[in-house]
Amino acid sequence: ASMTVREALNSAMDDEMSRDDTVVLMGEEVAEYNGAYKISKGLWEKYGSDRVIDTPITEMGFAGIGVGAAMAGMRPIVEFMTWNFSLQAIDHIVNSAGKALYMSGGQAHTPIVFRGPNGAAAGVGAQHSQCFAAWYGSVPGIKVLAPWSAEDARGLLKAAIRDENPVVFLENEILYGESFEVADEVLDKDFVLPIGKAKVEREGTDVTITCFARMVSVALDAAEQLAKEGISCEVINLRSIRPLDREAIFNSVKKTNRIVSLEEGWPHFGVGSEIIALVTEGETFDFLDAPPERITGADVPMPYAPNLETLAKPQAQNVIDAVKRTVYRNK
Amino acid sequence: ASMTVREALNSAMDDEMSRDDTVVLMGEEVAEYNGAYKISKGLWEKYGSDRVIDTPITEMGFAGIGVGAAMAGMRPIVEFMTWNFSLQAIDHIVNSAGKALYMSGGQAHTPIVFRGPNGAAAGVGAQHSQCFAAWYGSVPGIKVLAPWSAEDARGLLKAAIRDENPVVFLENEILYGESFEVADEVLDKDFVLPIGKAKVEREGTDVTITCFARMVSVALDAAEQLAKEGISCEVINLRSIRPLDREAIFNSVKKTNRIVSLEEGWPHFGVGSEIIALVTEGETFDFLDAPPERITGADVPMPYAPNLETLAKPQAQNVIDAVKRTVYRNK
Amino acid sequence: AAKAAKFDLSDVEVHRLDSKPATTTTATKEECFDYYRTMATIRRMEIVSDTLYKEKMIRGFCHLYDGQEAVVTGIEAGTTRDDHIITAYRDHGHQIVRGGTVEDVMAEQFGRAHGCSKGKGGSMHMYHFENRYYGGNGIVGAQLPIGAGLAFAAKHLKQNAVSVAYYGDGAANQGQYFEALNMAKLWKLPVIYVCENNGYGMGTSLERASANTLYYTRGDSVPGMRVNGMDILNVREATKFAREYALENGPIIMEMMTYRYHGHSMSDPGTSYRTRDEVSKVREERDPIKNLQKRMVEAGYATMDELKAIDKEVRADVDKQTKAAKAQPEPADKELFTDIVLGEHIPHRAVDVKTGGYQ
Amino acid sequence: AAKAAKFDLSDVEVHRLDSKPATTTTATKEECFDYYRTMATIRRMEIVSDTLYKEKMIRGFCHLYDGQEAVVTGIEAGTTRDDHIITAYRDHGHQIVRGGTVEDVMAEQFGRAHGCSKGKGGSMHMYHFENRYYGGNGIVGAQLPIGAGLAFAAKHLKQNAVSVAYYGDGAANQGQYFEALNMAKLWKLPVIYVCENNGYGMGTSLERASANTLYYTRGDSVPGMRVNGMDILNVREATKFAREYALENGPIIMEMMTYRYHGHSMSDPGTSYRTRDEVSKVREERDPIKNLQKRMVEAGYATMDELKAIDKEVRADVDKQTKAAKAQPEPADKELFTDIVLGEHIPHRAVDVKTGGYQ
Ligand SMILES: Cc1ncc(C[n+]2csc(CCOP(=O)(O)OP(=O)(O)O)c2C)c(N)n1
Ligand SMILES: Cc1ncc(C[n+]2csc(CCOP(=O)(O)OP(=O)(O)O)c2C)c(N)n1
Ligand SMILES: [Mg+2]
Ligand SMILES: [Mg+2]
Repeated sequence: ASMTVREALNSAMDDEMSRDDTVVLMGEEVAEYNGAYKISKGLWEKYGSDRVIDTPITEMGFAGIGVGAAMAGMRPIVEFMTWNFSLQAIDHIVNSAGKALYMSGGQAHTPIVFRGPNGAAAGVGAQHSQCFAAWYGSVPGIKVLAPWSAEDARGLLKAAIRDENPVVFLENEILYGESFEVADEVLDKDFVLPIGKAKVEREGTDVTITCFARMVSVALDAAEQLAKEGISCEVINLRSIRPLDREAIFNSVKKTNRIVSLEEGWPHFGVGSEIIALVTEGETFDFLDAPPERITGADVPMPYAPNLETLAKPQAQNVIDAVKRTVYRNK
Repeated sequence: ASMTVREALNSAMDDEMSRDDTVVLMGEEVAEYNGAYKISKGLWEKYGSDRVIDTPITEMGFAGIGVGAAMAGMRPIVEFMTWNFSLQAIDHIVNSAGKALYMSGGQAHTPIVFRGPNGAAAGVGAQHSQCFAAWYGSVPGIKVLAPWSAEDARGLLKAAIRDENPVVFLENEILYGESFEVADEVLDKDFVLPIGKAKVEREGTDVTITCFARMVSVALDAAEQLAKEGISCEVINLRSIRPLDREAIFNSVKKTNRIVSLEEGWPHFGVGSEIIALVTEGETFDFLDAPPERITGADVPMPYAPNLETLAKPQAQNVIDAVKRTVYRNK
Repeated sequence: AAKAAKFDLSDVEVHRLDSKPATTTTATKEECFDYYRTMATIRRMEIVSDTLYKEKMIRGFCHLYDGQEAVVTGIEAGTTRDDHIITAYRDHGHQIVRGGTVEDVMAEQFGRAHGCSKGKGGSMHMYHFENRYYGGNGIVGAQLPIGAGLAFAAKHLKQNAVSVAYYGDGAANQGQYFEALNMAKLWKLPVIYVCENNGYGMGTSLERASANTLYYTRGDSVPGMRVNGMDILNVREATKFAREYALENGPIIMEMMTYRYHGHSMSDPGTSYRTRDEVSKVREERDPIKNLQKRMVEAGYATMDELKAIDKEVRADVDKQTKAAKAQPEPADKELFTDIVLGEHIPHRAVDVKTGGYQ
Repeated sequence: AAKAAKFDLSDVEVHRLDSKPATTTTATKEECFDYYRTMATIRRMEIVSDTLYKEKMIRGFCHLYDGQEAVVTGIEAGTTRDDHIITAYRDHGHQIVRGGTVEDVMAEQFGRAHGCSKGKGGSMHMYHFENRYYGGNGIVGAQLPIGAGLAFAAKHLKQNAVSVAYYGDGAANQGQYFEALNMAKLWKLPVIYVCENNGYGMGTSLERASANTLYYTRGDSVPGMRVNGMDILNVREATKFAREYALENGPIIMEMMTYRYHGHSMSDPGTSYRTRDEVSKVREERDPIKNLQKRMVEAGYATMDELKAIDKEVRADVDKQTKAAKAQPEPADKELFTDIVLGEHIPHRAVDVKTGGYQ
């Protein structure tokens, strides 16, 4: 079957809400308006105002309410209209939800999902384009997922809702409307993906490309073009930022001996920094035939002008260039 | 002369307030109480309630007020009682201050310093021990400084107050009471340190240790012990997290061919991740005779129990172990 | 001096105030024509923006101001250019009243080099620092403490100026607003908080988002007034009153009863949560431009034909400036790396550092 | 049933409420002894904590509750264990009234394995999840939306329970509190917000931090009352009233007029911003334990000698439990890596991954 990411997310919430009464969805415009990006379409009609709840524009407040509700027995899904607005609520995600289990010595059970679009959309400028993967990924006590395909979106969101811990779920606005072929099992009411496992989207032998969210499309595009030149790329869709699937990355690097990390967020202290550190600090260091590379968003606030915006975001050509440098380098 | 970090910070603010009327200090307990950690001691008496201002416990609000005041011609210093509370204000630091110059096409002039103790103190538990170096360091549009010694504290804070941009100034509570010898020039009213330059605190030939804030003490301690075993460490005090002094790191690595990164914050997507990525992605890759290593805070919320807390924070012995592994490895 | 006609004003509801704005005012013909031209320009500019958004000349988020023109125009008339202003993302009108041109606004929306933010900001981030307009802020509520900070500076620097901080009915629930109000009151900061109550925060009508929808009463110890925001003269008079009050006593709230004709942003048709009837009724009965027309005709300042002639001029002017904006070049590629920090340049990393380096 | 004496209560000031708590109440001898023992235990425990902090057995931040004992004790008496409670870092008393032992509290402060948070939380982070006590929160104000969330769950799960969310006069200015109040009111969440007004937020007296210091009036549309927080029976009665109100109508504020005898935390001598006289005057005239003693003696429930005997028992008990706490082992080293996530274990990285690995 074919399914958009939007449908995948919508059906994931629908499934879990019908399976478990304690699952509720709250956020700005999620109910009567069907969601700013229509991810919650139909859910308010189906589950009513007690379970699909429009909030005022008060992220700090409703994130905290979600955390309290989770502690007292609910499984809330809190939608941020975009993750940029989570900066008003970040204290609750990190300090109230993320650290509570530890500092209560194992008591504070906080099953909550924070979700919404992350990173750059198109033409929305500096305050609406930030990627939060690395920030949330650095915090022990939360899990951080970043789906790319419809399968990812559906399987990971269902897993996140069922998880007993706070989960940060980073979607991508540009992907919402994209269609993916999905296997029948993906449609199963109990289909869930394991949290913490990456997926090899394309097998290859010459170089490993790690990426997540929309950048998987860019990597696959680059890999396709490179294949025509006889370069075989292994594209790893990370899916989970915390825990990060180190094994998958290491295994691939041991095979290809080369790695390019690709992400849309800012370069410094980013996902690519961590991946490069991981593959160079351990045994994979000796497997590397070329310096690892990273392609990232430019180190600038996102500009509005289309020409600048294009320059600020990784393009397939950037990946192609990096792969070629890596592959053609003599040991 | 000898000077504590507390005196260094206090005198830096005093100098700049007497030099420039538009410098004001605001934050919780900074005035009548002389600061929760007495960093602002005497300033309220000297400059009065118009310039040294006790705020309510409303970080989001007063950080925003600081940003507005800066845009309209002031040079505010905003104290967070600790950086942990900056999570309530982070949107103003990142979105209101950090991105404003860019998205206004160069108009929004925002000279403001956010300062306070960062990272772990002793026995203060999970919600009061987070290190924010990597997070703020990832944001283009702000500068991030992390002093260690009294010289650093004085020279960098004065530079930060004079800087035309938002500066995040990460102090360390445990260092406040420590005394350092300072050269006479440090006491000069116009002593400032350049932002973006690291300092080699100890020269060495066998291995480079990069570190910042309190970890410089730990690195120097380890270096001292290692020297007795004939291992010569070069200890680099980063001082500035953004911009990061890549040249200093690269030059040292080209000389020592080995690097250990040391930080107190969480490991993933941290300062060490970035440093390792930097030295392995570029030409220094070929200079490395051993995998780069990083010693970091454990990937856990900070525990309260003393035995666990010790295990959660890097100790000199951890640095010694890492250095030895690095040095004794055959190429 | 020019002869100035007298105009009756509608009643202002007040909260924790002993006095009120006057119930009548005078305005000269010149003033009225000036107001009229400004409002007509904003209206036309927004309609052209709508069209060009649909033609994909404008991208991303775009929030139009038509319906609310009397608010910024009246407030500008009641303040001075020494006063500081700040608003959220629905910011085109503010740019115009603060001395920006239609070309500046349109070029910014097209992402052109000479837009009011060099094309880097876009629709939501217009600034005019020279004339003390601090944007154009995309994070709901963030402008409210910043606005108090502008007042902090005005007070400290003894500018005899106030700060005007605009926000929506949706933003009115933001916690940081209450934090800012508390500090502004404690420190007597000369700030006027202007709630542009247009009935909706995106798709949510106010009573679904606010337990108390009398926004002018929500400042705790801070006084407030509720003003007909569809009448420029009402707005102007209330503003003058508020300005005096703020300079002397500190913060004050002005709730402006207004309406937006367009959807929340260009991606919102604006028809699912309100009826077409509701919109046309406001257009019919409360339109701020029609209101001013009526006042001008009644005062004998203008005939409808004269006003229509102005409309035509405005139309031509907006078209001309839009054309000029289109003709502007894109920002140079190197602009990607400028305006990140002030002062000594710091190199910033490109997408591919091996080819792009640190710029 | 036991004979219950009648007690007069002091007046409660109300805001936006049509009715008030009763002006008298009854309490049995047993109840009074129970309250007395609880308050005496908390008092003694805090004094022992003070000593042990100075001996460095307790580290970091430590905020003592002596002076405020009547608040938690009265609220516990006016609610049930079905009700949820949450507070900030001044949390020792809350742990005791919610069924924690002195040993639990002391062991937690010593960082011992069987402390109420396994030694991982410390003084600020005590929890008793089983009895619906959700901590022990270190970030000023954060517990207030969380408290509304507890009420959200109580309502959704039809528990016929309320949530009680405690906060200080300093926390009362936090924006997220206003956000939570607004949503609680919109959604009729059964939450009682309890402002423990002890006159200071750290070193700042309330009028320097709050433009309006009548905290019970600051909920906008949410009603409130101001209660003598130094009298357990006043507190209990007001709580019963508030509980009924909240279950039926949604949020309500109870401002408790109280006082802290110690400095803000152990690092604050508490003498620079208030006089010793001020403290001793409260001890003399308003002390909650003395108040209950007086009531018990007047009702003929006890003689001062009997009460002093209880004090002695409590003292011995606190000492004994403190000793037991000291005797507890440290947490095992492997505890560093437990309780980070629930469910399937995820390995977390050690300081030195090469020797410590991922645990
Ligand atoms: C913190 C934050 N949350 C959410 C949004 C998304 N958002 C943008 S405008 C808006 C509605 C605001 O309504 P109102 O304050 O009434 O202003 P209006 O658009 O009516 O002028 C929302 C939810 C945002 N930009 N910032
Ligand atoms: C967000 C935040 N800011 C600052 C602090 C530091 N701090 C801890 S307690 C406190 C004073 C709180 O006073 P109040 O709310 O009156 O409670 P009390 O201590 O009197 O019980 C401050 C400033 C904090 N923990 N969290
Ligand atoms: Mg609105
Ligand atoms: Mg207090």
